[in-house]
Amino acid sequence: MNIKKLLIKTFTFIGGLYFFLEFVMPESVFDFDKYHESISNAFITMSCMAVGLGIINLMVLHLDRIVYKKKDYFFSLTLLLSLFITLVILSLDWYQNEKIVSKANKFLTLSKFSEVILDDEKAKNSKVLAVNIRNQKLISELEKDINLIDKNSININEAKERELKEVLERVEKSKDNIKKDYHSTKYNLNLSKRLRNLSIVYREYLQYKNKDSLIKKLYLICFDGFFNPLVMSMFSLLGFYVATAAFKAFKIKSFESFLMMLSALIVILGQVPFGVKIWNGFPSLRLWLLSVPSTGAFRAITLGAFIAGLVMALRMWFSLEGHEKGGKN
Amino acid sequence: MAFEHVNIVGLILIFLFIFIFFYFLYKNKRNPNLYIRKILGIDAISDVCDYAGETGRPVSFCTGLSSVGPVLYASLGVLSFVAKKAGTFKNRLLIPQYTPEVMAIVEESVQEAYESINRGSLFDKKDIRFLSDEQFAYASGYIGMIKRERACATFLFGTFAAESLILAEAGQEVGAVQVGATISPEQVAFFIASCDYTLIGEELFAASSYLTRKPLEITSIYTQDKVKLFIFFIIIIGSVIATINQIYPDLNLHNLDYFLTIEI
Amino acid sequence: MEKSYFDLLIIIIGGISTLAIFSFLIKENVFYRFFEHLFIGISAALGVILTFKNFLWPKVFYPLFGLDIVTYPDGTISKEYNYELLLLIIPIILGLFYYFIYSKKHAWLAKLVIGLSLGVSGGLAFKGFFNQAIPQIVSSFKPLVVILEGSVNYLQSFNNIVFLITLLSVMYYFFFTIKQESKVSKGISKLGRYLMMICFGAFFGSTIMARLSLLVERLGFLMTDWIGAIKEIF
Amino acid sequence: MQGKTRRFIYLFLIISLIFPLTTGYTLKPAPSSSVNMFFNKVDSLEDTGYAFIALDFGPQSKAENLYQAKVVIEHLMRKRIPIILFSMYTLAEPILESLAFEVANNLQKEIDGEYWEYGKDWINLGFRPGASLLLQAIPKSKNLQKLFSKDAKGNDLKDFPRFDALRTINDIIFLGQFTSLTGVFDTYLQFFKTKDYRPVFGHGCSSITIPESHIYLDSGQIDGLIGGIAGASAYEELLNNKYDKRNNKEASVLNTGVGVAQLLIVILIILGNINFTKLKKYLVK
Repeated sequence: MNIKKLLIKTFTFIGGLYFFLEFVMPESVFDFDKYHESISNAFITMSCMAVGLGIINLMVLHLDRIVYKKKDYFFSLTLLLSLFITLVILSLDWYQNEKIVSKANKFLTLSKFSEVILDDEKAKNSKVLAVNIRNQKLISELEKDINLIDKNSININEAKERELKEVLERVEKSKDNIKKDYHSTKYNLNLSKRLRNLSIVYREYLQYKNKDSLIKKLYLICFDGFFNPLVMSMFSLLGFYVATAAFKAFKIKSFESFLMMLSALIVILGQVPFGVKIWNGFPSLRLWLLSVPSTGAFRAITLGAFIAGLVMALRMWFSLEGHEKGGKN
Repeated sequence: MAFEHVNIVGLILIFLFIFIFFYFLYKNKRNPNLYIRKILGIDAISDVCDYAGETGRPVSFCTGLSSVGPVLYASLGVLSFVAKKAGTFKNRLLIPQYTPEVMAIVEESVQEAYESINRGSLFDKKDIRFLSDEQFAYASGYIGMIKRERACATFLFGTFAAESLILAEAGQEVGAVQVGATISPEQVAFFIASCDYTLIGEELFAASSYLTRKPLEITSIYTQDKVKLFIFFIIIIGSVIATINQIYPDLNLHNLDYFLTIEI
Repeated sequence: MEKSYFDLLIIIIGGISTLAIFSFLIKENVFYRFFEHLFIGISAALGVILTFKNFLWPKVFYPLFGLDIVTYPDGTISKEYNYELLLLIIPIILGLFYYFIYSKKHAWLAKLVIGLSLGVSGGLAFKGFFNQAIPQIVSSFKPLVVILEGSVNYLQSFNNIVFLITLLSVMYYFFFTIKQESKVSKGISKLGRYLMMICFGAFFGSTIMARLSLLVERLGFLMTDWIGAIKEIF
Repeated sequence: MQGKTRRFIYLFLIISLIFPLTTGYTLKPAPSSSVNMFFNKVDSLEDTGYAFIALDFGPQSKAENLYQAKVVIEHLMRKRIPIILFSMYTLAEPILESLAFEVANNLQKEIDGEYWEYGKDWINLGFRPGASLLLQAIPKSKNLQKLFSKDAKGNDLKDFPRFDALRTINDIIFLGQFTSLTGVFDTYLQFFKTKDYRPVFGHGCSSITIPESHIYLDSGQIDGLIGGIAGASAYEELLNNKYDKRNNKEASVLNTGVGVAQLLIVILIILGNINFTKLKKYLVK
């Protein structure tokens, strides 16, 4: 057993060592920055992979309730159904968006290709085909893709359509320039810029047309109908609980709770219309209380927590656990 | 003032800090009964567990929105203590979870706590429930669970945000004895209002040390205090320098932060 | 902006969801339980999809499978496959180790990965401390006497003194290992506790207005939008 | 605390919040110096440039920020100062689209014969991903029209003659930024200025972030501050005084509800203490 425990401890130590050295070592000694971004990404990937654990835990708990018809199994059914349906809606919505992006990115590829032709010609790159053949292939592919855009459905009244129409015309113009003379790359850079612009505009156009598709409607019902109102209603429960908590908390049991109640009253009177009628100094006293002493006290608490956190981090790094792992007390 | 890397002064401070920690660890190993002042909130933790033992109703331990980090690690210390107590008194221990990765760590730590008092059989994986990784869906699931299971004691240890008052008031409504501990000052105000006992800021870190009183734990508290004492005097010196700079502006002494930015 | 039937439907569902949550205040009931489980189901699905859509797919699997390499019409490809990406397989496999927590025999593999992530966050804490705590310490160096154009600014000096007294006394209150027997030290730590309580009370009072505004907005939504939508449909 | 007292408190709370909503009864809001500064700054603006309004808030803090933005936009529209709407926050998109239309409709109902139209009185740049990069580019840009290039609907800015003179940050005479996320506010503080020019900067914040925002008011980095729903109601009061035909008291109704509810809480606190001490006296006797 202790080989496994040793391996766990070394893994923990190495994980901590890398980030410790990255911070402590000056760049001159060892340039971490080159790898830092990919290593941080690696650790984020690792923790993201754990996302399935949550779903498995939910499934195990609620399927068990449904199968054995335990108490509240109907609600477990609701949970799993809403989980499954939302997964389907979100995946379809994601897939639909990916399809649009890939349709629009066709022009992005051609835009890059047009630039590559120009760069290869400048660099006198011999390993590639002659410029005229590549330009011909570029133009034939471009014509195929443009025909795919069902031009007849573009009616001019919408701003998005008008924009798409204009960009298409500009692309056609620079396309014809190249068609005049495939050998020259004079217009390639111009075509490349216009094609990149076309890919952006076309994507926005497709997304705009997709706005009232069935999946988008289901997405809106799911989020604007259920999810957002539920979030905001839970958040607004605080309005009720703040009142009951105030009633309970500001019962004077000791000098401390008296002080707490007094400062709460001052602040409340400083922010309500009738407070000013009693004494117009309340708002400024409220502001003073909230900005001078409060920042001092809150900073002392957070500083203490940072220091304690640093000590605990040191223990985590060296796997010095007092409690669970080794703790056989 | 952002630190991508640290200069020589910072380096010395870090190694000084690590040295102090291991020095106290070595010293505490020999005479473990060192003075730690009484902290009222922490003594309550074992009393609450005993009370839960009598009522026999479920106990709930919530790590809030904590992600993997020192706060979670400190909360695990208290969770392990509570799990052992729940094991001995045969209370059900409900642990609602917010992040999948934290759930894995919690599961492992609770299982070992049960096994360490050879109550492994009592450990029920289904009581460690993943609710949601969205703040208010988690709060909605938590208050529903607490009300339905009629928990008699709730522990709220870790990182909390605006939803802290919802969790605390729900426990209060069901008549549970509550111990709340968090490091964000804004939420402490709400815990004081709704919980029976509240641990403020670093008292959360001291809790696991205070409960187990093992040399390693005592060392953490001692190192914590020594570093804080150091910073306590740094702030006094820094303010004195700032005052001198005000009275004799032409002197314009470098304040202490200058040493952290000089490049040698 | 005339609201279509679809918008009215969404408002009505929104109103029902709001009432379901508010019904918890009366008592935990079936209506609330249904929407609670619905809420958890939707947010669990959202969590998984967002993790894939915003990170795992674009940053990990998409480049790993070389889907971002495009073949041009003349057969040439946009860029060579960067073999260093294969290193990404290591964190993916390590990430899968988490799922070994369910097996009795191989649970130690999960502990391996858990240990690794604990170690990482331990190592990161030093950088976190320097970037978070030190700026706060430095900004606490406040002069006790503030002089503005030759004359003492009493208000600012008084504020700085109060700030420092609060900061230091609250810090003093949180010393665990210093024997606080002497009258002076008892006095300072008691002062720290009292000042802390004043600040918690003040903060509590100031949040009441924000929380009530949220509630009044929700009630306003129910009274105007929701009832309006119902009237329009029926 | 037994269930009964709890439910009484909830009931009283709902009544005190709904009462102004149904009856339209409003209390005069507490005057606030920072709101007066904001109002006077906007009132003294001439039609010599553009107003840049950033709505960086979503459904969760709409309760306070929306009404602040509404009254400021109305004030700018009355003064015929062209408005550029923008947001760094994706959830703000529906608000960006509908808010200005709502204000325009109210104004047109109040003053017949005058019209406010999209493209003439305001344009909406919509939500921009990587917005902090865009913000950093604004002070340096020589041609903001090219930098923004299109509005949220895809129309080219060149199609709007009224916004043709938009070149550098000096053409932006007023920046109104509404949010409850402190990090977002700092970005505007840092970037929305050049060495020798800063537009008039008015900030709208939630009641929790009032103390932090006040620091920037005292240091002169911002010229006006609207705090929470109380601030929006105070601004609305100033508008009602200046324009007598206007009597829309939307923000004040909400503020009254919140004010009455807080009065209820003050009474609860006092009540809570009284029966406690009465209990003690009873036990002592």
